[in-house]
Amino acid sequence: MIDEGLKSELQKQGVFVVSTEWLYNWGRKSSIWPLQFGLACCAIEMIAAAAARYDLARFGAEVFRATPRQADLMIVAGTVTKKMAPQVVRLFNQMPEPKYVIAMGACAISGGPFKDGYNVLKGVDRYIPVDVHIPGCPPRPEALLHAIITLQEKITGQHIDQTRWYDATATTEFPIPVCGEHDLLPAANPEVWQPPKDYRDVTNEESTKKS
Amino acid sequence: MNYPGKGLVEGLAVTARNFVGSYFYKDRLTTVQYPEERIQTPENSRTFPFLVFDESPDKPRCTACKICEVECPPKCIYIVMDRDDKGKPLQRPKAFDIDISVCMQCQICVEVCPFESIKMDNDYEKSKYGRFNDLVQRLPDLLKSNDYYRQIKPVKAAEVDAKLKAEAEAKAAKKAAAVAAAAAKAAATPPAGSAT
Amino acid sequence: MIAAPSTIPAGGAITTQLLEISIGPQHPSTHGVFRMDVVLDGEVVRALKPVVGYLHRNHEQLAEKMSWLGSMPYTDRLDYFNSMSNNWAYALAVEKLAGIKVPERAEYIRVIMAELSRLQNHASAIGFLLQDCGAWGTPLLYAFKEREKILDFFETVSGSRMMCNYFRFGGVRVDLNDEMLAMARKIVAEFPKFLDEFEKLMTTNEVVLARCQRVGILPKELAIAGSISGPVARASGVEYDIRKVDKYGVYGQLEFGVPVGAVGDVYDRYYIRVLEMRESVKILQQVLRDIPAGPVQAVEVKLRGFKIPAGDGYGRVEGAKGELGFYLVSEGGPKPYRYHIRPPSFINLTVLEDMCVGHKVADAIIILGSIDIVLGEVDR
Amino acid sequence: MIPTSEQLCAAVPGAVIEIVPSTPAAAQPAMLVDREHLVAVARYLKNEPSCQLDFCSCVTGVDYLAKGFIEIVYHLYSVALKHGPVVLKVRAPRELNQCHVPSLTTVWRGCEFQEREAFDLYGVKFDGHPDLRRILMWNEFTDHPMRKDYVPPADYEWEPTPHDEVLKRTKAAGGIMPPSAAVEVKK
Amino acid sequence: METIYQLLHVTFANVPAWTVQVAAFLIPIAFIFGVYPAIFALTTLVERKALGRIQNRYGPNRVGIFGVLQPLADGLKILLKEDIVPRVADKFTHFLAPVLIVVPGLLVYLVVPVAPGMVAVDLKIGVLFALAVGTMSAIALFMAGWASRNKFSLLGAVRAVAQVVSYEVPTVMAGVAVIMAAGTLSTLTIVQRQGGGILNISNWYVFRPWGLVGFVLFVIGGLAESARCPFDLPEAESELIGGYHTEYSGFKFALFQMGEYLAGMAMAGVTVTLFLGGYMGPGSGPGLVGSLIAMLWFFSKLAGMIMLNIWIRGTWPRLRVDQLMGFAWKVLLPLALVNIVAVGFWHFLTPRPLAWVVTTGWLVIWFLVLTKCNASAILEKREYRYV
Repeated sequence: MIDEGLKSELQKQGVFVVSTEWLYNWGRKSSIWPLQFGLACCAIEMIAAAAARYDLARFGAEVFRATPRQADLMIVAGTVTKKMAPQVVRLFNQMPEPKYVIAMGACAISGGPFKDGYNVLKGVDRYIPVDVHIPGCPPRPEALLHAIITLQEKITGQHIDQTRWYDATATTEFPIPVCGEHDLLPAANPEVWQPPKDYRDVTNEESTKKS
Repeated sequence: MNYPGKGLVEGLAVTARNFVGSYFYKDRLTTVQYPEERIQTPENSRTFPFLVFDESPDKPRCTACKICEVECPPKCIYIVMDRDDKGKPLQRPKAFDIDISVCMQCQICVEVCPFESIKMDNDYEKSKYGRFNDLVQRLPDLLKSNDYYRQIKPVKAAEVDAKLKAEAEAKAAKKAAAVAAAAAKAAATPPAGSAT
Repeated sequence: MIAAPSTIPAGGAITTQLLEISIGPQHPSTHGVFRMDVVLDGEVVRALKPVVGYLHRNHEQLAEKMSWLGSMPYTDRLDYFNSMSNNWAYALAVEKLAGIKVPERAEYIRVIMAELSRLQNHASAIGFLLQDCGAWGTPLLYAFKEREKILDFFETVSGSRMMCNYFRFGGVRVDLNDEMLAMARKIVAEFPKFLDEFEKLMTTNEVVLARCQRVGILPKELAIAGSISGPVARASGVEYDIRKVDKYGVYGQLEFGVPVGAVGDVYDRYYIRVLEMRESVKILQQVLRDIPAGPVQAVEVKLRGFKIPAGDGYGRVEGAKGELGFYLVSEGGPKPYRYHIRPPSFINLTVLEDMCVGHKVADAIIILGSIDIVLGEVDR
Repeated sequence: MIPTSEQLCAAVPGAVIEIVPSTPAAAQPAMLVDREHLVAVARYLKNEPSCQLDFCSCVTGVDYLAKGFIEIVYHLYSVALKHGPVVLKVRAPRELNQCHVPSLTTVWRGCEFQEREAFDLYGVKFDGHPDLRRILMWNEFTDHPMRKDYVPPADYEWEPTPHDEVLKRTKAAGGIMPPSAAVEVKK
Repeated sequence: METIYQLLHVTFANVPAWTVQVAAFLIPIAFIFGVYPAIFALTTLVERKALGRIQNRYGPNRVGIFGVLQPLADGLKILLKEDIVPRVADKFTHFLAPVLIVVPGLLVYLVVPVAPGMVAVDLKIGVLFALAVGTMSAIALFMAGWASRNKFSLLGAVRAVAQVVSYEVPTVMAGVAVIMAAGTLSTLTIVQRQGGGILNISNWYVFRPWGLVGFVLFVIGGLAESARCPFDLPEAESELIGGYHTEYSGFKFALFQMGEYLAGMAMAGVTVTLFLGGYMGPGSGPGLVGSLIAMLWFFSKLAGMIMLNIWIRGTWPRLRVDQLMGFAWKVLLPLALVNIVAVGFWHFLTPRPLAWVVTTGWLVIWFLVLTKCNASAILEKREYRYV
């Protein structure tokens, strides 16, 4: 990579040295087109974020494309039920590759308040990889804007050799669950859904040591 | 005068007024540019709960009575009572987890808490990359000082402090009365004792 | 598809096939995850089967595992456009079951909250309807600008913009101080200005007239037989408004009109909502003028361990979308035995097919928009 | 005016009508009608000029597990005369093969979706319903989830805040939960 | 092209003749390929900012100083998108359709004069060429809709063809009126005919009664041709999701957008040439400074037409398919024919005031007759009673 000293030196003489990777990421970062995909109450906060007062347009992200083919960010805004899960995964598969997912609201992350229901999927990351999680029920429109800024930081930090879409071995077709007799089959996609082996039980002693 | 395209032209006039107005009038351009300018959220605004402590983080007001854990509709609070080595419960939580990926921000825990120890924060910038251990707020993340609470919700904090002070005085007065009564009883019994 | 020329039968009759498309769970103008299986002959709709259930979040089963108060925040998520009227419906049903008396000031505050929530619901409903007609966002964003003011008021009072969780059995949780009342008066004063500008933009617009007049006509008898309630029924001439029939809260003492249409097409449903907004502004002015002082919560209602005597009962409220009712069965314990919601949007969909058959695809979309459904309430 | 049960027995020969009280405060007594005469009673209530109950507001299924029957409750209102709820109740045994009730969609069109929902969630078959399919759950689903004896599938892999019922099921499903919670279950 | 040829011939006298010929041919093409796609990129930004301002919000303003780099970012991102072709799609037509959309958009600019003498090809049949090439996009739209084997895109494609074809007829008829008045088909001479008069403005055809009607017809035809609001039925966002380009992703979708915008701007260019006096303006003249001012005039009128498009897009909802067709055949076409008769009156009635009175009267009578018999969109008197 270009060392910073040389870069700042050149910048003084007005020469901007930019790596293609930075250029790619800048292009993707500053024009994220979300898929028009609202499920429940969080969708209304998403529309409020695109409305006059919070104005998603300033980030160049107000072009809500209705077809998955032209969208590159899927904001899962609302409760993903088991009846809707196959559609969500199929939509994600249909999106062209440099694609990101924001799980907006408690329901999308973990089933939220409706977690105990028989028809509610406990979190959309059982089937598709999620980049940014926004807790809240519903999260304020500013929280969505903060999440988009966090996603932009994540995009600028991406390196070509580590991303999923340039890696030939990575799976592009996530298996679509089937609505079975009692539940979705399979209950989760093991490749994407890896809960941690242990639960870091931070008791008081550890907390005092850490803080 | 009602010419055929009247409705269409009036519509254009409205959008033109908004377009031109957005350069001059404040109410025609209501955008608050989020990261630089921020909306002053009202005092009652609530996002996620946090625990209040008075002097030091080791002595939170919470006594691990688990009322909020029972009353929480989505059941996103998990409390473990702190016990000393002999197993006697110390009135303090050993672990107090709130899974903010399940919390529905309904502040019922604040209403039912008898010790005024759990309050609602108004910080909404909590989007994270990881899901599992990032979105579970444990005791160290939850504990915030009373003056932080006084800073974000001045009026409510003042009420709560006044109530707590009143209770403290009432208890102190009762204890004093109890001590006085005990002293009076002690004073009354020795004369009886000596009299016999 | 159309039979290839070479296979035209000897008789020369070209046979055409009907096109089945599913305006699916993910579609820009189905107001959420609602699906319509439409059979098309070219552009004309021959049959239309609504498919719901994509947002069935088992609210009724969860309520059976929770205390009476625990379900109150869940009622915000039913019709997530007006959480205040949902809260009121649930609180009214429980008060009817348990026989709780609500103080005078709390009744006035309840009317303020429900009417403000009706204002922002109708403004958003006609905004979404015109977005389905094709006006790219402009009416919707004007409506959302007004909605933001009302949501600011809700947040100042209850703490959250959309999910207020503000009503309690026997009153409300937070009293309105003078500063909040002044804020409400300012909103009510500015709302007619927004309405006039909105009407100038859309009501006499020739394209809107051409698209909405004589489209999706709902006859009065079918509206009553199909248990349709709310603005959709009143646009077809059904003179039924629960605020006038049941006279719950203080609606008995307020004078306001209930607009009733005649033809019952999409334009009537649009204009009835505009007139209802003007009536709501009148109600709000009256209530804000003579709100009495006093307590906002009945004393005898306990927060924890609240029990209702055994038996069942049904309470209902005129929500913005229609008659929102709660049928509750209690066994005397702290948890409801059965908790059923009578959702207006779900039942208003019964006649969607009757209204859409014979019209074009574009009309089916705006007829659905004129019914103004919310999926949280349809699927519960 | 709301008809009394004697008047109804007179109007519909052979109907067995029993009054079921509601909570004392609500004062909405319900009329329990037997299954055979339900449609006749409903038609009478709708067409009788004195009551004209033309608006069927709410249809609900209630599962009384202890008493062994499922109850369907109809709330009827009159738009013409603007009078209050008349509550019709009808009961059917809980066993799936005997659990059927005559459908009132032919009398009031508004019951169509709500009866389909009662069928979907409680398994009550409505005879004479024009289009009895599942409405809320997906078609391949076989159980009736709102019944009191329904056990949902156990997907409890990650439970940071489990307690009481969920705690036991997480332990059974071997999900990841705070170690201190695992100890509690043993006690 | 001749002026460039003489210019080059003079300066590079000793260069072999054929190189000057080729250079004279390549320079206008480079101009067209350079300027108009740049205007397209700018238009996407101006549209999003203007619609934002109409809706009381800022447009994109965080990428670059005032969001200036937004089109660059969009283009770069779309360039890097994965290009998905549905398995069941007809691969070849699916690939060819976007190319066929952009070509007619650019071809029309050959005959649009930008400054005195500066037109890529001075065809004698300029107007006919422009209108004929404009309809080629209908074929490409149908190819796109049919090839992607998607029910929604098929519906969009069928609507697109019906709309473009049925709006071509009144537009051509309105063009005929101008050709009759100007006497030639060559766009250059039409613009010169509109020069002169007070400040080079009073002779514009738009200030004639028949010219105004023709201008309105052309604007409506332009909107319908490029499927802009209120006629954006083929790509109806709320009904058909994406219309014919539902199945296109990545750069093919960008080509579709470019094709649509270029077609819209091409029709705006032709309208400016025929009715608003091309590059004629107070300062425009043959000299270097004069042609610069002329070019300024032309591009400012073009910008005005584009702002009108954006303004209409922010305000009006969309017509239904059958109303669209009825409006074209029952209102626009008769009006265009009547307009041709009006030009006839204008030409033969020599005394100016008499010509004005007759043509204006004739047009107004016919306008009232047409609106009377098509009174579908008049507000029916409705009474709402209060209970």
